[in-house]
Amino acid sequence: MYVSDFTAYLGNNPSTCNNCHVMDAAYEGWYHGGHQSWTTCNDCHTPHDLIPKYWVKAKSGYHHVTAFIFNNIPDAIRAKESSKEIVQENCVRCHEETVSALFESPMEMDRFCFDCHRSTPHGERGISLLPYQHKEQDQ
Amino acid sequence: FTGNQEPPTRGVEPLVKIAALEPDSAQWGINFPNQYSTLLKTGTNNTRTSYGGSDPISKLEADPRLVTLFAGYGFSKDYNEERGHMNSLTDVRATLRVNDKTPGTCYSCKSSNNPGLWDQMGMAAFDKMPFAELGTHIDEPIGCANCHEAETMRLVVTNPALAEALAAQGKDWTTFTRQEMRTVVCANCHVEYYFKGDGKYLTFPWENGTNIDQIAQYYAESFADGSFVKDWEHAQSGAPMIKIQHPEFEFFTANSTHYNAGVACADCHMPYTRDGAAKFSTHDVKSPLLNAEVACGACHTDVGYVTTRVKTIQDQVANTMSATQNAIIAAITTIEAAAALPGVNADLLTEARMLHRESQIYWDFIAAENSMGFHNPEEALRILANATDLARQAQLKAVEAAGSSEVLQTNGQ
Amino acid sequence: FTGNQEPPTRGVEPLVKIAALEPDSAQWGINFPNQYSTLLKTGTNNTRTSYGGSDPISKLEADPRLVTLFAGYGFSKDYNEERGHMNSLTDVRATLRVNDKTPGTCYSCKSSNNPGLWDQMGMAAFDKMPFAELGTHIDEPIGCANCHEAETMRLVVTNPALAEALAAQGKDWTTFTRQEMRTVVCANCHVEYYFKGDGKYLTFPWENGTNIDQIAQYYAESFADGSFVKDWEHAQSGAPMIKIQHPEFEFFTANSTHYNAGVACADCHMPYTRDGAAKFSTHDVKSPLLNAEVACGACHTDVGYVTTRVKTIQDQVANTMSATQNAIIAAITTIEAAAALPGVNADLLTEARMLHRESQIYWDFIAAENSMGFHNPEEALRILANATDLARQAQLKAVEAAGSSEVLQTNGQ
Ligand code: HEC
Ligand code: HEC
Ligand code: HEC
Ligand code: HEC
Ligand code: HEC
Ligand code: HEC
Ligand code: HEC
Ligand code: HEC
Ligand code: HEC
Ligand code: HEC
Ligand code: HEC
Ligand code: HEC
Ligand code: HEC
Ligand code: HEC
Ligand SMILES: [Ca+2]
Ligand SMILES: [Ca+2]
Repeated sequence: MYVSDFTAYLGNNPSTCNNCHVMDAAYEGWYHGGHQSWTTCNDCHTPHDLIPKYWVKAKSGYHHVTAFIFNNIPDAIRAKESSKEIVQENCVRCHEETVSALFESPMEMDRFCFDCHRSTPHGERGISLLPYQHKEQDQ
Repeated sequence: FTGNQEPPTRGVEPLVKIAALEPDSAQWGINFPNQYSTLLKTGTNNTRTSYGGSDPISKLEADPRLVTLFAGYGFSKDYNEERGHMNSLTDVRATLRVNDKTPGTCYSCKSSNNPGLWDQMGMAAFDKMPFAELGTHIDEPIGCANCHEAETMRLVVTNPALAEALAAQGKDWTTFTRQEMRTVVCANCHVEYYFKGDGKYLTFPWENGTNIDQIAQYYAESFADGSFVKDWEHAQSGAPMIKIQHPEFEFFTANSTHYNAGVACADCHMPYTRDGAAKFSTHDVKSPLLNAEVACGACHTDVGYVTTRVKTIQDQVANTMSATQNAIIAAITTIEAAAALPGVNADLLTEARMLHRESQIYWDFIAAENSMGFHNPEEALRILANATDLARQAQLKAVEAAGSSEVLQTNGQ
Repeated sequence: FTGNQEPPTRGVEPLVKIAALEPDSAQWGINFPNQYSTLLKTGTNNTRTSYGGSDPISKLEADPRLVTLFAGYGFSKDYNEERGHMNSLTDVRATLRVNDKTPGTCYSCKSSNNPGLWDQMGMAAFDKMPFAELGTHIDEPIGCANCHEAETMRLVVTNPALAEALAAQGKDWTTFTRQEMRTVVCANCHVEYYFKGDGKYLTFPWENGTNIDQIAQYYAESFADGSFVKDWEHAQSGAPMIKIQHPEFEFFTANSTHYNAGVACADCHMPYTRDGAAKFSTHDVKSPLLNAEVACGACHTDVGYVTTRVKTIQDQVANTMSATQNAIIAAITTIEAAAALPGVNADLLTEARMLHRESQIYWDFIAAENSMGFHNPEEALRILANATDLARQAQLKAVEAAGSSEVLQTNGQ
């Protein structure tokens, strides 16, 4: 853990996450997506009760750093089930009023918001996540 | 995982208590004005899309080949494009397919009075009663009671035939998830059915499973053991025919792209809509192409792209289906000609007729399904490929039965 | 928007200057070791997938019906599953389809020597030279010079036949975008072709357009005006046949879901890969199912879901194709039997043969295409539906020509 500047993780600045090149796609997608002017990474990716927030950071921070040390970065980085649940809670935290009718059902809401809102968090799937759309820089 | 949210209390305190199985949607509408007012809109939609929409044009005028395909059956007399839920009662009463012998079963999917009637008299008595007589107990089109339980507003299976068909497959719908119910609730009506026995008991042919091959097998077995031989006899070919009707549920759930990705009927046909602050499910159920921004836009950012694809897919399916129809009609006329010959081989003629029956079951599964293939494009096209092959085999078999190629009119091919 | 990141290639100063049209990939590899080392991997891949992969098994042993379908042609003697780019030279030299009369044209898509040779001698001379003689000038398999311009590393059209075919459609490839070139560069080779005239001039049948209907029309016209009559005559049916070959480009670009969404061949077959800090396009071109996490994962979050769908689609296509093959073989045997009858109607027999030819063009467009339908599922299935219909019509026409149904062997149907 000494090899990384771990304290940088405690901030709220999105460019912190983007310290790692592997996070480029997520960063670029967020930057060009609908939420850029409203939210930062931590608004979605960490729990917002004070204590759990830092607990989660420690846990996923460990994942991040070990992934680097052992050079086993997955080919395609994908959100884990647990972090999806955290994000879902955060969607609801902000959009509670809008979605209250969805939760009135006596049956459990068994889907993630981003099952439908697939491009809301990180921009257009297959477009902003991909390098091929660099139309402006080529030809 | 939504524990940080208030327990599921309704934002709005219910204004009135709704009686169990209440047929009158206006009562429910006092508590849920958005859902009620959007449901009412289904009564007046009359926009047309390339292959669907709510303009109740005659399918027989649009494609006169259907008159030949259904020769000898009510569907060759009157068969219209369907429209929104609020028209169900008007339309079933107006169709020329209904006559003196029509049983009550024909009301099964047309009214919110049904859950109450089934509860009182049971489905067997409901189905056995003549259509005209049962009609005196019915005054509501489709409504809230066809889909929801009044007390909890949960989505429920209301049609006893669906509960029985699921049970026959060993499935207990009360264990289904909410997302599953957003599809299953439509299966109360949007499914293939037949009338079993003298009591005209409403039955879904799902014992072997719900895909086309399993349904075709079901009807092959019911023919063999005599339990259900035919819907009608074809006037020209003499084959014992089966009419397939609106198998949206069976077709969509047969491994379609969207079904496998976890998408439900309600996601496209009842997308969330905003009125002021709150989102609710629009109850103005119609062609999603009429509000694609909302119906497809949440999942697909490029709505122009997906709607263009719908057109591409539907055109492909329509063209392929047209070729299938020509092949079936060629089979029909060849069988008819063969049957008219004195020396025809009776066994081979029977084989030809059974091939005609089989071929038309496959074709009608796509023709009667209302999305022109979109709900499951690959499945539509492989089914049509099979239907064409079977139709041509029927024609070849008829030639064999005749022994001579004279039965092949050039225009029949 | 990645102005904040340097593209990996620009960062590295070129170590050596690469001569224009340099055939030796190892030279280019000094500057681009990642691309070179991954290209080399294509030589030793030998994994099998359900319908593809790099194990060069005999297609004829896997499905002996192909021997009948190609009766009288080299493809009935030797026809293998294709493998990675580094094997191209070995494989073209080993195949039994090559003989004394084989022209140089067969080297067109097999070597990075070609761009240099075409530049020196011109394509007409290249094609006319006997295969054996031309072979003495060739010692490299596919390599960098087949796709890139040395000076700029841009993707380029290197095959003169492609440049001409595009020009015939009024298209100027130098105006194409980078994303378009990521597909078009594969069209240097992954396309249907034929040998025109005595000079065996390499030609793509694209004058009417590149979809199957337009290609079939092209061959109908070239038959009618005598400019190109056939690849071979079918040994059993006597029909003048066309062999379709690897039409990946034409099939994929025919309004497929992915093509219309802006996806290119290289997105799936050469996905960006990481080695340490560097990101580059893998040049280990192979079945994307062997590295689906990378190949599909960039766009699809649920890789398990999409690979399962590939299987569903391929199974559907394989089953439907199998039925088509049976129908074509039934046509072949019926035509053969009819032709053997003394009193056969010659005009009708010719019609039957032309229907056999047409049907097999459609079938082979899907059979010769290497994705078992995945590149464009709906298009695959509608094409097969049409092929089956045409094959059965060929069979019916043969019966008509014979006048009697005796030519219908039961097993043929
Ligand atoms: C508006 C909410 C939101 C914001 C803001 C946000 N994310 Fe995400 N992020 C999500 C959601 C939702 C997913 C899961 C996507 C899925 O599984 O479909 C996700 C997934 C990811 C993933 C996994 C990649 C994937 O596609 O599954 C990474 C990495 C990531 N986010 C990093 C970031 C970074 C870095 C930032 C800030 C630059 C950020 N996120 C900002 C909602 C957000
Ligand atoms: C030290 C480099 C680095 C930094 C800084 C970094 N990440 Fe990551 N991140 C990674 C790596 C490597 C992975 C893949 C690890 C894995 O999946 O096991 C990853 C995976 C993820 C994932 C997907 C896996 C999961 O846990 O669901 C999310 C979401 C994510 N990061 C969010 C963030 C956010 C938010 C920040 C800023 C607070 C951030 N990351 C900062 C390197 C980093
Ligand atoms: C920090 C608060 C916050 C979080 C967390 C958040 N949002 Fe938002 N969201 C906003 C604000 C503010 C807006 C813009 C105001 C508006 O249009 O209502 C917005 C807009 C939207 C919109 C409409 C615009 C668009 O981009 O499509 C959608 C849909 C949406 N959010 C969904 C989500 C989902 C899904 C998540 C979780 C993955 C999420 N939001 C997380 C605050 C948040
Ligand atoms: C079944 C699909 C689906 C799910 C699940 C879903 N939404 Fe939506 N959502 C939609 C649709 C469709 C709209 C568009 C409504 C419109 O345009 O009128 C929408 C609209 C919204 C909007 C308003 C955007 C605007 O333009 O004002 C917000 C915010 C939002 N959703 C947040 C969420 C959150 C938070 C969740 C999870 C609790 C969620 N959604 C779950 C389909 C869904
Ligand atoms: C992915 C979106 C999607 C899903 C899921 C879906 N549909 Fe559809 N549906 C469509 C589209 C698009 C059409 C074509 C409309 C047209 O041609 O105008 C259609 C057409 C229809 C029609 C005919 C509508 C008309 O305009 O006449 C009916 C009835 C129907 N669907 C019922 C269902 C049922 C029942 C289910 C679930 C078993 C279902 N749909 C699932 C998108 C969907
Ligand atoms: C109680 C029976 C019943 C139930 C339950 C039901 N439908 Fe229908 N549906 C019908 C009938 C009957 C019609 C045709 C009415 C007419 O044409 O008069 C119809 C018509 C439609 C149409 C065509 C509308 C148009 O404008 O052409 C669509 C789309 C549709 N239903 C979708 C659904 C979906 C989605 C569900 C489930 C959420 C569903 N239906 C549930 C019986 C039902
Ligand atoms: C299992 C449910 C079910 C049963 C039983 C049923 N229908 Fe329907 N009906 C539907 C659905 C769903 C639609 C809308 C889809 C369609 O038209 O294909 C519909 C549409 C209709 C329509 C409007 C479109 C048209 O075809 O002209 C008429 C009229 C109709 N039904 C009459 C009848 C008659 C008569 C009977 C009895 C022989 C009957 N229905 C039995 C479910 C059913
Ligand atoms: C054709 C079937 C059908 C009919 C008829 C119907 N509903 Fe619904 N309703 C649904 C479906 C599907 C949902 C989505 C449920 C879910 O997501 O759990 C729903 C959701 C609701 C909800 C929950 C909030 C929302 O909008 O998602 C309410 C409240 C509701 N309906 C009221 C009514 C009322 C009142 C009527 C009669 C006026 C009615 N419904 C008629 C199928 C129907
Ligand atoms: C709840 C989310 C959701 C909704 C709503 C939805 N889709 Fe999709 N759609 C998907 C998913 C998931 C896929 C599978 C491919 C993928 O992973 O992107 C898909 C795939 C597709 C494809 C490619 C499949 C093919 O056969 O070419 C088309 C076209 C498409 N959708 C059209 C539509 C249309 C039109 C609508 C509205 C009527 C619609 N979708 C509504 C989620 C959705
Ligand atoms: C959306 C992703 C995608 C695109 C775009 C794509 N392919 Fe493929 N390709 C596949 C898949 C998946 C297979 C099936 C592999 C298998 O069966 O193992 C395949 C198979 C192949 C094969 C046979 C590979 C083998 O394993 O034998 C060839 C050759 C091929 N593609 C060439 C092309 C060409 C040329 C293009 C562009 C014209 C293209 N592909 C575009 C995904 C793609
Ligand atoms: C210079 C001609 C040429 C070009 C350009 C070319 N290919 Fe090929 N490709 C071939 C030949 C020849 C083979 C078969 C080699 C063998 O079996 O010996 C092949 C084989 C393949 C295979 C099968 C590999 C396997 O493991 O089975 C794939 C996939 C493929 N090519 C994709 C592509 C893609 C994608 C492009 C463009 C980025 C491309 N090819 C460009 C000639 C070419
Ligand atoms: C327009 C480009 C082109 C021309 C011309 C061409 N090929 Fe190929 N060849 C390919 C491609 C692409 C593949 C890989 C795809 C496939 O096998 O379907 C291939 C694969 C092969 C293979 C390996 C697989 C197999 O079929 O056994 C052999 C051998 C081969 N070609 C021989 C020949 C011969 C002999 C000729 C001349 C009659 C020839 N090729 C002309 C492009 C071409
Ligand atoms: C079968 C065709 C083909 C062959 C052979 C080929 N390349 Fe490429 N190459 C491509 C494609 C496609 C791209 C992606 C170009 C883009 O995105 O603009 C590419 C990209 C590159 C790039 C740009 C960086 C990157 O990785 O995206 C370099 C450098 C490169 N190739 C070098 C080589 C070298 C060196 C060789 C020979 C050892 C070679 N290529 C052989 C098709 C090919
Ligand atoms: C560059 C982006 C990209 C890549 C790479 C990609 N896809 Fe897709 N895929 C899409 C888009 C866009 C759609 C259209 C539907 C939509 O909008 O979601 C789609 C649709 C699909 C569908 C639904 C179509 C259908 O006919 O059912 C499947 C299945 C699929 N992709 C599989 C794959 C597989 C397997 C791979 C890898 C071999 C792959 N994709 C690679 C972007 C991509
Ligand atoms: Ca309609
Ligand atoms: Ca291969």
